[in-house]
Order: sequence, then structure tokens, then C-alpha cells
Amino acid sequence: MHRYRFVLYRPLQFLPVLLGISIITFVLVRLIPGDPARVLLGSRATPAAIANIRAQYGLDEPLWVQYFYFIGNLGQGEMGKSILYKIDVLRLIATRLEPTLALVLSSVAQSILIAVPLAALAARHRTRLPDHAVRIVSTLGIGFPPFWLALMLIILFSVRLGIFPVSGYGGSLTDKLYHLALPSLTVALSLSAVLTRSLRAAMVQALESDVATAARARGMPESIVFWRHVLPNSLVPTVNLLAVNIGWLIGGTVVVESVFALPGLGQLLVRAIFSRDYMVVQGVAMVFACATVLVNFLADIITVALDPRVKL
Amino acid sequence: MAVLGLFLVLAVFAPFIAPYDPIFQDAAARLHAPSPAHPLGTDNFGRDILSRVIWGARIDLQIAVIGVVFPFIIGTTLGTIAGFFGGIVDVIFMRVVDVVLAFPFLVLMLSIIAILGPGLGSFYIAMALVGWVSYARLVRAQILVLKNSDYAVAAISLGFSRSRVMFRHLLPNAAAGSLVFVMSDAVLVLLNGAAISYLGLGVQPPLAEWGVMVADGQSFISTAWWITLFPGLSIVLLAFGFSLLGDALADLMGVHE
Amino acid sequence: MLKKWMKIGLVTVITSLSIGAGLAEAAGVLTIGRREDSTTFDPIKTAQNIDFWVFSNVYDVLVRVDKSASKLEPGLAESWTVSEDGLTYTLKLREAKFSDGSPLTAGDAAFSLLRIRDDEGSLWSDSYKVIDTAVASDDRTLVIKLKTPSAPFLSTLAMPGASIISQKGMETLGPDTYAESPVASGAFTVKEWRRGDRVILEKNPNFWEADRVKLDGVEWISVPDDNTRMLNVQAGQLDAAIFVPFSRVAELKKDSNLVVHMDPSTREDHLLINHEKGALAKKEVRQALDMAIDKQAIVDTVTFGLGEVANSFIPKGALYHYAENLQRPFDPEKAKQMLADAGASDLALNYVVRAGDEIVEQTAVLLQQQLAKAGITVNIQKVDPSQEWDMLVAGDYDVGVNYWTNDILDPDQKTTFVVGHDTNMNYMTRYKNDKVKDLVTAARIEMDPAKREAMYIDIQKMAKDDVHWIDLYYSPYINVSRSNIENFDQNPLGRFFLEDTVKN
Amino acid sequence: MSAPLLCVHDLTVAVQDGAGPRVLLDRISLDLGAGDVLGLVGESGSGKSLLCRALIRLLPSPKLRITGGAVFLEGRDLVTADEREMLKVRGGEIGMIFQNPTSHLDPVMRVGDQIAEGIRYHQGLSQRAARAAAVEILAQVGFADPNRQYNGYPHEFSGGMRQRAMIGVALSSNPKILIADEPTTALDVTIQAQILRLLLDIRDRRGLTVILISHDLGVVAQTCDRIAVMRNGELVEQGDKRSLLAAPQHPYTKALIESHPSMPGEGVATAAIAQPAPALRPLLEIDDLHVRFPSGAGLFAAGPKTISAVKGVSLRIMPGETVGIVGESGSGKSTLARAILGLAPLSSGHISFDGADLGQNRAKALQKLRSEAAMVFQDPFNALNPRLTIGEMVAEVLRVHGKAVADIPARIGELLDLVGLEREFADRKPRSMSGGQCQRAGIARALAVEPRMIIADECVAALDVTIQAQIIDLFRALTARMSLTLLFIAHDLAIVRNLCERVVVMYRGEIVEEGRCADVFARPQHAYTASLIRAIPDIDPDKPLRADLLSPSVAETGSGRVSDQPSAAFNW
Repeated sequence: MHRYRFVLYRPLQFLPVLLGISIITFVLVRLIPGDPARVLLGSRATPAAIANIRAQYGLDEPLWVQYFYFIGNLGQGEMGKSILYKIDVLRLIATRLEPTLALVLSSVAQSILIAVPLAALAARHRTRLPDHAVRIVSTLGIGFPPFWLALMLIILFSVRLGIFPVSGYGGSLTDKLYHLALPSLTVALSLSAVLTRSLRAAMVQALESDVATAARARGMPESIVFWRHVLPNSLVPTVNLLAVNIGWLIGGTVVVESVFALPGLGQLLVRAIFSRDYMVVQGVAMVFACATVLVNFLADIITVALDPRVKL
Repeated sequence: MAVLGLFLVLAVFAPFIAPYDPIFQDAAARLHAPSPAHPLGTDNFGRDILSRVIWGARIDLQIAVIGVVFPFIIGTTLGTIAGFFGGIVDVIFMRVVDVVLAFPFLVLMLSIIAILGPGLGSFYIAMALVGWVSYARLVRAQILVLKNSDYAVAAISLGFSRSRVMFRHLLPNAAAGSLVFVMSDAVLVLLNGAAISYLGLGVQPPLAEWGVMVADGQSFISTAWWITLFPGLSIVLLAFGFSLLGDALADLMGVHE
Repeated sequence: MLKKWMKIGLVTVITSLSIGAGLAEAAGVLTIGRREDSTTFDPIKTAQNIDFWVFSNVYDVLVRVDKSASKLEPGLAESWTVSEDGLTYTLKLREAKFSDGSPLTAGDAAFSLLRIRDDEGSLWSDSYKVIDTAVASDDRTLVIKLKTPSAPFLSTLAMPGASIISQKGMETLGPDTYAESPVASGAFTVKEWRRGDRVILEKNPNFWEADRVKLDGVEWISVPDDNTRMLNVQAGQLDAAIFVPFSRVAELKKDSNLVVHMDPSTREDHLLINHEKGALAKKEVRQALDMAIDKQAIVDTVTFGLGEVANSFIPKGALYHYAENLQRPFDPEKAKQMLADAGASDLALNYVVRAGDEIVEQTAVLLQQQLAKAGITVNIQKVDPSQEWDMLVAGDYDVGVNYWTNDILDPDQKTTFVVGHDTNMNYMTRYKNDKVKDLVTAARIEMDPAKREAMYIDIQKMAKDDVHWIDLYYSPYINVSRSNIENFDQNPLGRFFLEDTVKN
Repeated sequence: MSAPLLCVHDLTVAVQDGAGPRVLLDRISLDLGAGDVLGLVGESGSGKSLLCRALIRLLPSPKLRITGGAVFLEGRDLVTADEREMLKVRGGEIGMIFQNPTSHLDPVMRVGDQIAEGIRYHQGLSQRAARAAAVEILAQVGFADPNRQYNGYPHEFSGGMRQRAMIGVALSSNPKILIADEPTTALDVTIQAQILRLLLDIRDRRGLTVILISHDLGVVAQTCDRIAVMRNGELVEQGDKRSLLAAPQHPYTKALIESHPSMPGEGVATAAIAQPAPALRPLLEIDDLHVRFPSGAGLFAAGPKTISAVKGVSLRIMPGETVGIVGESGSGKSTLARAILGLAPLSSGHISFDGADLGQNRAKALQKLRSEAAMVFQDPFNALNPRLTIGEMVAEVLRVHGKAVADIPARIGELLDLVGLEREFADRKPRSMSGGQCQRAGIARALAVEPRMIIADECVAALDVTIQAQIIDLFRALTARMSLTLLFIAHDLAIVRNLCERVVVMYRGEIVEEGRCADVFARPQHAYTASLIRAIPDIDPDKPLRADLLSPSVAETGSGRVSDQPSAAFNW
């Protein structure tokens, strides 16, 4: 089982990456002009009040001191306190993590449900009508601005047909899934377009590969050739593409969260950036980074599981 | 190709094709539906949508092109160097890549825009800071294979300098895949631009840019659908054009995604 | 095999459809959509309307502002007296309880007032520094002594920041917990707060005016996207939504299921001018600017005719608004002439625009074209909101649009901030006029309403003459509700009177 | 010959593309009796593989179509059989073994499962029974520990074992006819001999009928009963092995037989005589050379691991000498070549070229090497930059080596003449050229530096025999004309014997034997050399092939991965 040995030592490689991210975020956020104290106080701000807030949150200390506080806190599993929300950043993130996570997961699930059959359909009828249709639809699908797509879906499914809620995030599990249907469809429509294209290309290649020829030459019917040889061999590049996209999704759901009023991390992040809520920006950035790193790690494990040739 | 060509013509000849000044406000013609005078209607300032869509082609083509050119140049160069030299250079390079990949794109994008102010310049810089990674990874992987190819060994054995081998022999062959990726990346850049517009951080008004037009027209989506529809369609079509060009390039160069 | 996948997909869709059918809302719960979620329930630690408007439902104050914002009326204090010298306020509190059933005493009131003055987390301490002592002489009597006389003092007691909180509650729960699940003194209690999503309020049976409250509860739901928020009400999934964009009013009005409320507000949109920037230091140049701007066109285009051209920084309907104040006519030719006379004919302005605010951006686009007619070049510089503040504070701008809504009934707060040479450089305009400054100070301690009004009229006239900034337009609060909702009212200071709201 | 099992009658395949139909297989007719072994020979592109694919109607592209003729398998016409029928025929009655087991075995499926798959499908056995049967087959095809090796993945096995697995997969559905399409081309000679032996064993044990496709007449001569020769889609000649080899009718067949390297060519004798006068000092001196590559040492791997590719090699080469280095894949011969040119790291030992020591004064030695030595590579396509025309490529070399710009075009012309390419090739890109043409271009590039020494690394291995012969002739002519020193690396002993004066035999990174060609091949001193020589399939059927199962190179019955060329990323 030594092929999976990387599972043990890979996490150590995450540390420098996360450290790098913490530094970059820290510096980047403080490079942004604007002052959290002033944002908090709004138009009625007075210099005394501003200085008071800055002192409370340690913003008057030198940058490197602030960074060491941040790292020190991180070491103790804390991320400081939100200036805007006045609670622990970690707690704040915990309350907002689930919708984003759920959105990403259900989007990915929907994308796979859409992409695999479509890609299979296209690849097996290569250069014929279904293929052209799938290619055109998936090529077009990539180009839609998500917020516009989201609005159209709401108008169609929620206002006209009334089958899905307009927005929001439910209470119970089923209610949540129900509320997530449209948001994840929005994401899935563009994500599945990307996946379909990649998967189709891989499948076309695999269908023409020597492996498929060999299977046909020993009399395997096309369905076995496809499901047992072509599909497993086409999954690896798609898994990696999916991982990259999930990484991108984790940090990029803000538009969908905003249109569908999902109380997720994306919205929190945008509001935190706009109000210069440093601790929250840092915290969310770290969480996103960890999630991305984890997803890639997971993708590596899946790749190793799917393709015995791969060694990491 | 025809799609891209059409947009290119629109962009180049915008001043001659567009029936109106794209920023001229006609208070008497606010929110007019498509009509012979305004074939695609007018927006809430009475500006002609057709003219704005035509002028927008300039901006959006520029976004798509500049948004990928710098990442492409930076990425392929760094990827080539890292792949070619390997060793510690490569190790450091890969860690940097890891950091950039794991870094939340949104944080970077919004921070850069906040630091430099909204506008195309900040957008390009943000795209370049993040976008190079994909190219670098693609090229590096190719270089790792190609540098052991016989023609690379041949070039070295013939006494060619490293930079000649890297940039004249290896890079052109390694960049084929990246060139195809450029096309899909251009689509992503366009969409990122649109997302930034949605957050209100798009190009400076009153510049006509499709993403901003769609975002601004949202308020009128149920009363004046034409404001969002046509620029939106333009984005989709331009993206479509790039994707097709990418497919064609892939076929031409025998590259598999 | 393909078909199998299709089937799975179909089944998934159908199941999710059937789940949705079971969605029902409690009958007496009002759901309101708004742009953002609350940030805290600690009244002293926020300056945001988004928080204040919920505080008014959860906490009561000693003195309230009435629905039309024309006068103060009793709140937790059923009556009050002011000493001759205007320094001592004696308030008689009514029998009331907190939501946990404990009695609400004058001690709690004193605690609340001293906390907003002294707590290091308080954003409002400056406004309450005027309080010298606040003492509960008995459970029902609160005696406040001021350091100096202050005409607006009673009004500041009505501000949501001065909400009455439970001293015992604060001490046992601690400020962090209190800020999340407070002990309420108002019509509703916080039942649940799903951060980023919604605040769920429940009727407070211990509220002294509980009989007045018809709703079982209220949910303030965050729906950031304007379109989505409106669609929610149109689809009947929300009872009401606030922050209706001007552009949506005509369409919403057509829907017979909906009622569009346009409640008078104290919102005034204005163009800030940096008096320290070159030619802008000249009064004539500023006056020319004023004349080069067609405010009616802004009202028509940006507010879709729903606003009203403004003529003073004290908004229409607010205390001491001067209706006859000067309104310079739109005359680009004359403006051009005046600029030429002042030696500023090739004026170029750096116009700072707050990104993400549709109204501000639209105004900028419109003003750019209008000022061009008077030969003024406008460079629009869009920046993110926090940075805009920085630039305004640093004086790194020529002009920029902003707006103000009043927190308190009395005009003193805004007047001081805007023309009273307060520490914020007269709201970043760097406007200097000592006569105005002295008058503002004098008006603050003038206890005779008639004299005060005359003083404020003078201030408005002088400010207009100096063009400290350019008043653009007043606009109403626009909210929408389903037609089965009654008495969904907002007063000009923004308070929602949900204790009167009925859901049929 | 027994009653025909398979009758191919006027089988014609055409391609339908833009230019209209083109015939790729032209009225092929053959008969195959039960138990026969038919050898199908021809060069690449002659249509041998296509014919076999046509038999089971598995044409490589939908644009290809069988346009005429019939294939009768025990009386049924497969050309007109329906698709369901064909599913039973493929695998069930006609099994196929492919040239490249690495690409034809499913990389993500266990080897045993791939065999069991056919068993389950064709024989309808349960999972457990199929597994047992698969283990049985694995044992039959020479897996030492079939129960364990059932669970191995293809990449975990050596090339030879993969080909055995491939045979196992073909046997899994118990076919009557086995088509082996170049089953040993990718393998070393000793392994080739074993695989051929295995095929014959299985044929005998199961009474199979075999069609063996090969470009190597020797392989066919050693294994088949009958031989059919194909060229350009036509069957030019067929007949009994001995009579065909003894008295070929068709000129092409004659050419094939003549160019077969196992025939002692007249060149050997002449080359041996035309020995250059002994020079004062060697051009190349190698002393106790070691080359080690780091291998897969992870962060937590126990200690730094290395692979020794070259272990203590010492060698002297005189100016003007033609030296062959032979050995199987992994023997270190290519690494040695690269080390000589400064392209692989020296771990220890000395290499000095014309007095310049690569270890001590690397820069100077490299400079000398780069201008006085050049390399010719195995894969002619991969050795040329696909983006440059031949002219650009050669011109670049000339420019870098300081040739005046004005003289370059003329020099390109001369070089092309020298390697026997038309001058118009200067404007062609590799993609539009044949393998032989590319190899000539590669040689022209090597000659452009006006080298004193050329190292040719397996430079004919990828070429058809007739082209091989041409390139060998070219080398012979060049060395004679330009007094070049040639280091010729090959796994094919016959070619070395034909071309070189001296031969060096490498095995596992060491030189096991070295000497004059004639002596070594006539009287090999080392057992390994002997086994190598014996494993060469001779075109004379009466010099039987011997697969030495005990030969030291054949320690590959385990499943341990035999490392091929160390693909280590050496950093320049």
C-alpha cells in the first residue's frame, strides 16, 4: 500500500503553503486603503472614536507585531475577533460555512449527474447529431454570466412555475436541499459544461484507444467496453479538472450566494473586504485555502485510487 | 472564427458602425424598446444599446485578449524555466504555484481592485497574478517530458545554449497545449469580468462594457429586458467564438485537453 | 445504462419537488427582506441603520419619536421634567418588564445611558459626553444631570443606540452573549439569529405595550440582491421587502397583490465639494456648479420622479426645514459665464464615485453630461466604499455624491456635522464659515423653539449662499408589502412600527 | 495441410475520405488450416495489421470499409455476419495479441480481471470460477505466482510479462485462431525468443491456429509453417516456409530476404580488412565510469536511493574505429552514450575525449565534444524538432557553430547530398517525411558540426528492414569517406555484426565482453553474449531459435518492475 504513503507526509507540505497564504493575505488586506474603524463608525465618525476602535483591535500596533499576534492566535486555534460582527472569527465562519459547503457539494453532484451522461452520449455518437448538440450546448453553457443565469432560473422556476423557492437557505436537511436546487443548478450548468467538454474529449480518446480495441477484439460488447474500460480510463483528467474547479468554486460562489441570498462564506468575505474587517478576511481566506488544499489532496487520493500507475 | 471576426470588425470600426455616440444620453428616449430608431432599444439614460454593444466589443475583446496575454507570457516563461532547470528552482516554483492555487481568487481580485481602484488595469493585474499558474503548470509538465526528448538532447549535444534550447526548441513545442487553453481561459476572464461588474467593481462609467451593461440593466430585467439581453448575448457569443477557436486550434495542433 | 442515469436524475428532481410542497409559514409571522443581515444586538456597538431598525423592535427607549417624526412622545419614560437651567432632567419611568420577566427599573436606564457614554466599545460616547451623571433616585425615577445645557438632548434619548438594556442581564450574560441573544425591552425578543441569513423575532409577552402587538413574530431576512428580494415578494415568499429600487416602483405598483409604501424620509442626497481644491475655494465657482446641475433631471432619471428637488441640508419634513430657501435655477450658460468670470472656465473635476451603489453611479453619469454643458470636464473615479471614505477624509477628491439620514429628531446632530466645524472638517467639505459655526453652537443651547427655528433658518440661508455642498434631492423610503399586510409603516428616522403591523 | 479453418477470399478494404475511395487491401486470398501457423510479413504500411483487423471486422476507423470479398470461418462468412454474431467470433473464435501490450492492456484494471472478463463473458462462468480459470491461464502463460500476480496491474510487470498477460487475455475466451500482431517487436531478443517459444507451446497444447504478423523474416522463419508476404496492400507471395525462403518468386520477397541482417553480409569481411592504421592515442578514453541516478527518494523514504545505470565501464576507442555496443534494454548502453557526450552526470570515473577530461575540466571538454562529436537518435521523429524545417534545423546548427551566414545554404545542400536526401527536403518539416528520411536528416544534422565522432543510439531500431539496410549502408559509406569514428549502439546483434569492427557487450551496466566482431560472434566468451546470439531468430529455419530460460537476463518471472531506461530527469 505504499502508493498511498503520500497521505501521511503530504499534509506536511501544506504548512508552507498555508504560511505563505497567511502572509500574503495579511499583507494584501492591509495594503488596501481604508480603515475598518472608520467603516464601522460610518459618517458620524470622530477622530477620538476611531483611535479608540483601532486600539481595541490592535490596529495601532506595527504590522509585524499584528502578524505575530495573528499567527500566535492561529497556533491556539483562534483567528481573532471580527470588527464588524464583534464575535470570534472562527465562530463566525462556523456559522457561515455550511451553506457554502452544501452549495459546492450539491453543485458538484449535479454537475457530475449532468456531465457524465452527456459526455458519454456525445463521445459514443461522435461527429453525429447528439455530439454536435452536446458540444454546442456545453460551449454555450460556459459563456453565461452566472448572475444572469441565476435570475432567469428564478424567474422561470420560482416566479412563473412556483416549484422552487426564490432564495434563502432552509432549516431542515430536506428544506436545505430544496433551497439549494436552483443555486446549485446555476453553478452546475456552467461547471457541467466544462466537465462535459473535458470528459467527452477523454472518452473519445479512450474509445479509440488500444485498450478499447483490445477489448473489442476479445468480443466485449460496446457497453462493457464503455463502462469497464473507457469510463475508468477517462476519469482521471476530469477528476483533476474538477478539483481545480472546486477550488475555484469554493472561493467564487459569492455571486450565486448573493443572488440566492445564501448565508455563506462568499457573502461574508465580500462584506468583510468592503468593510475592511481584516480578521474576517484573513480567516475566510485561510479557510478557503485549507479547503482548496484539501480538495486537491482528495483529488490526488482519488487519482491514485483510479489509476494504479500514478505514484505521488 | 466568423463570430470572432465579426466582433473584431465591430471593435475596429465601432466609430463608423455605431449609429449613436455610446455615452450620449437622450432624456427623451429613456427605456425605449427596440424600434427602427434604436434597433436594440435604449437604456435608462436614453443611450442607444446597439451603439453601446458595438463599442463594448472594443472593451471586451481587449479584456479577453489582455486578460490572457500576460498570464500566458509570464506562465509559459516561468513554467519553462522551472521545468527545464528542475531541482531547487522547481521545488520553489511548485510551492509558489501551490500557494497561488490555494489562494482564494476572490480575495486577491477584490484586494487588488481595492488597492488600485476599480478599472481594467487592476483587473488585468489581478488576472495576471493568478492566471499565470495554469499556463506555468501546463508548460512545466510538457517541458519535463520534452526536455528528455531526443531533439532536446540533440540540441544540447550540438552545443546550443540553454536559453536557445529552452525558448527556441522546447517552449514552442510545449506551448501548444497552453495556446489551446488560452481560448478557454479567455472565456473565464470574460466571465470574471462580468462577476466583478456584478459586484459593482467593473469598468469606470460611462464606458460601455457588456458585463457592466448586464449588471446595470438588472434592475430593469422585467421591464426592459433588452438592456441586459443583448450585451449578455454578446458575452455568450464571444465566449462561444473563443471556445470554437480553441477547439479548432486543438484539432490543428493535435492537442488533447 | 444511459437511461438509468436519466432516471436517477429525474427521480432526484421529483423528490426535491415534493419536499418543497411542505413549506408553510406561521400565520402571524411577518417576513421582511432587506439587503444585509444584522451585525449585533449590542445597541452601543453599531452605527448602521440595518441594526438600528431592528433595535427599535427589540428594545424600547425612554423617549420615542412619533410616526411622522414631528415630535417626541413618551416611551419607557411616561413623563419628564427639565430644570430651569436646562441641566437636570427628571424622568418618570412606567411599570415595565424585560423579556425575561424581570422588572425594568430606573437603574437599568441609568446603566444603559452611562454605558453608551463610557463603554470602550461604544461608538456613540461623544454624543453622550454631555451627560454628567445619571442616577436612579428610586426604581421609577431617573435623574440626569448635564454638563452644559443641550436643546437636542431629549432627542438623543430617542436614538436606538440609547436603547434600554437589562443591567442584570448584561452582567450575567456578558456583552458577547447579550449581543447575540439579548434581554429585550421592546415589542419582540430575538428567538433565533441565523447569522448572515435572518433574525427571527418573537412577540415579547412581557412588553409593557404587549396588547398593541398583533404579530406573533417577525423575520428579518437578508436578501442582498435587489432583484431577488423583489421577486420574493412578488412570488409571495416574503411578506415585505425594504430598499425597493426606484426603478422597480412602477412595475411593483401594477401588481394588485402588492402595496408599495413611500414613506417620507430624512434622506437627502447631496454633492460634496472639496473647498480646498483650487478654484472650488471660490464661492462663485461653487455657485456656478450649483447652477450647472439640473436637479429635476436627476429626480426624473435616477429616482424615476419619486424624489423631490432639495433646497436645504435640513430635509423637508424634518424639524426646522426652511421651505423658502434659495433654489438656484438650472442655467448652464450662466454657469459657464460665472466660471469664466471667476477665471475657472476650463474647470476639470475629479468625481469620486462609490462602487456598487447604483444610484450614486447613475447620478455621476448624469452629472458628467450636465456639467459638460457648462464646459466642466468631469473625470469619474469609481472606488470601493471604504476607500471612498478614506479619500474624502484625506481631501483627495473634488466632488462626490453622498447621502445622510437623520438618527435623531433634532437638526443639531446633522447641522453640527455638516456646517458646525465639527472635527470631521464639516463632513469632509473643508467648509469654513465662523459665523455659521457660532450660530450652530448657539442654537444647540437655545431652549426657546421659536428662537431656535429662526437661527436654523439663518444657518440654512448662509450655507446655501456659501454652497457648502450642493443639495440634490430628497427621496422617500420605499418598501413593498403583500396586500394582506396592514400598517407596515416607517417613520422618517427609519423606525418600523411593527407593533402596529397586522398580517391578515 | 488440413481442411481449411479460415478461408479469406478476395478480401478488399477501401478508405473513403475526401479524395474518394482508395484501396488499402487489394483482393487478399488465403487459406488457413486448423493447427497451421501462418507468418504474415511485410513492412510497415503493407497492410498486415489491417488484414487481421478486417478478419474480425474491427477496422481502425469508420472511414474504412470492406468493399468486397469474403472471410469464411468454418463455413460462415464473417463479412456478412451480424454484429451479435461477431461479438462471439471476436475473442471467442479468433483471439488477438497486439504488438504493444503496454497500451493494449487496460492500465487501471488488474491483469487477472482482464483475463477473467473474457472468461465470464464468453463462457458465462461465475466470478469465482472465472477467477480460478484466469489463474490457470496465468500459470499457463508463464506467471510463476499466478494467484498473487492476478492482482497486479499491467504497469507492475516487465514488458515480457505484459506480453504474456496479453496472450493470457487472448486465450481467456478460448479461441480457435490466435492472431499475433508483431507480438515481440517491442521486446529484447532473449524475451522475444521466450515469447515465441510460449506461443508455439500454447499452439501445441491447445491445438490453436496462429497467424503471426511480423516485419522480421527471422521470427517468421523460426516459428511458422507457411509464410505470406504483403506489400502495399497486396499479398505478393505465399507458400510453404522452406520453399518460399529457398526460392522466393517475387522480387520484393527476394529483397526482404537479402536485407535480413542475419545473413552474413559481404561488408563484414571488407570492413575487417580495411582496418585503419593504429593511432597514437585513443580518441575516447573511459575509465571506471559510474553513472547513478537518484530514484524516487521521498521525504520519508529510507535513505537516498540510487539506480546505478553504468557500473565501472572502461573503454578505449581509437580514431576511425567503428565500435558497436550491444545489450538489452536497461543494460546501460544509452546512458553510457549520453555520459560520453556530457548529457548524463558522471558519478565517478573518467571520460576523456581527445585528451579533454570531462570530469576535470568539464567546460572545456564539453566545448570540444559539442563541436567534434554528435549523436544520432533512435526515434527519427522524436529526434527532430517538429516545428522546424530540415533546412532551418541544419542552418541553426551551422550558425551556432560559427558558419558564415552566406555559406549556410550551400552547406545545407551539401549535407543533404551527403545523406542522400533531395535538396528540396530543406523546406520540409519532419511530419511530412518518412522515418528513413527523418533519420537521414538527423544524420545530416549530426554531420553539420563536422564531427570526428558520431554516436548512433539505436538509430535503426524503429525502421523497416529495407530502410535499416539503407541507413547501415549510409553509415558504412560515411565512415569510410570521412574517417569518422562511430559508436553504434544497438540491441540488434546482427546489425552490429554487419557494420562494426569491434563489439562491446553490456549487461546490467557492465561490459561483459568486448572484442573484434568476428571473434565475439563466432566464439562468445560470456554466457550472456552466447544467449544473446542464440536468441537471434535466424532466417534459416534450420538454425533453431533457442530461448534460454536460464539465461541470466531472464530473471523476470517475478512481478518486480524491471526498470527500463532510467528516465531520470537529469538537470542540465
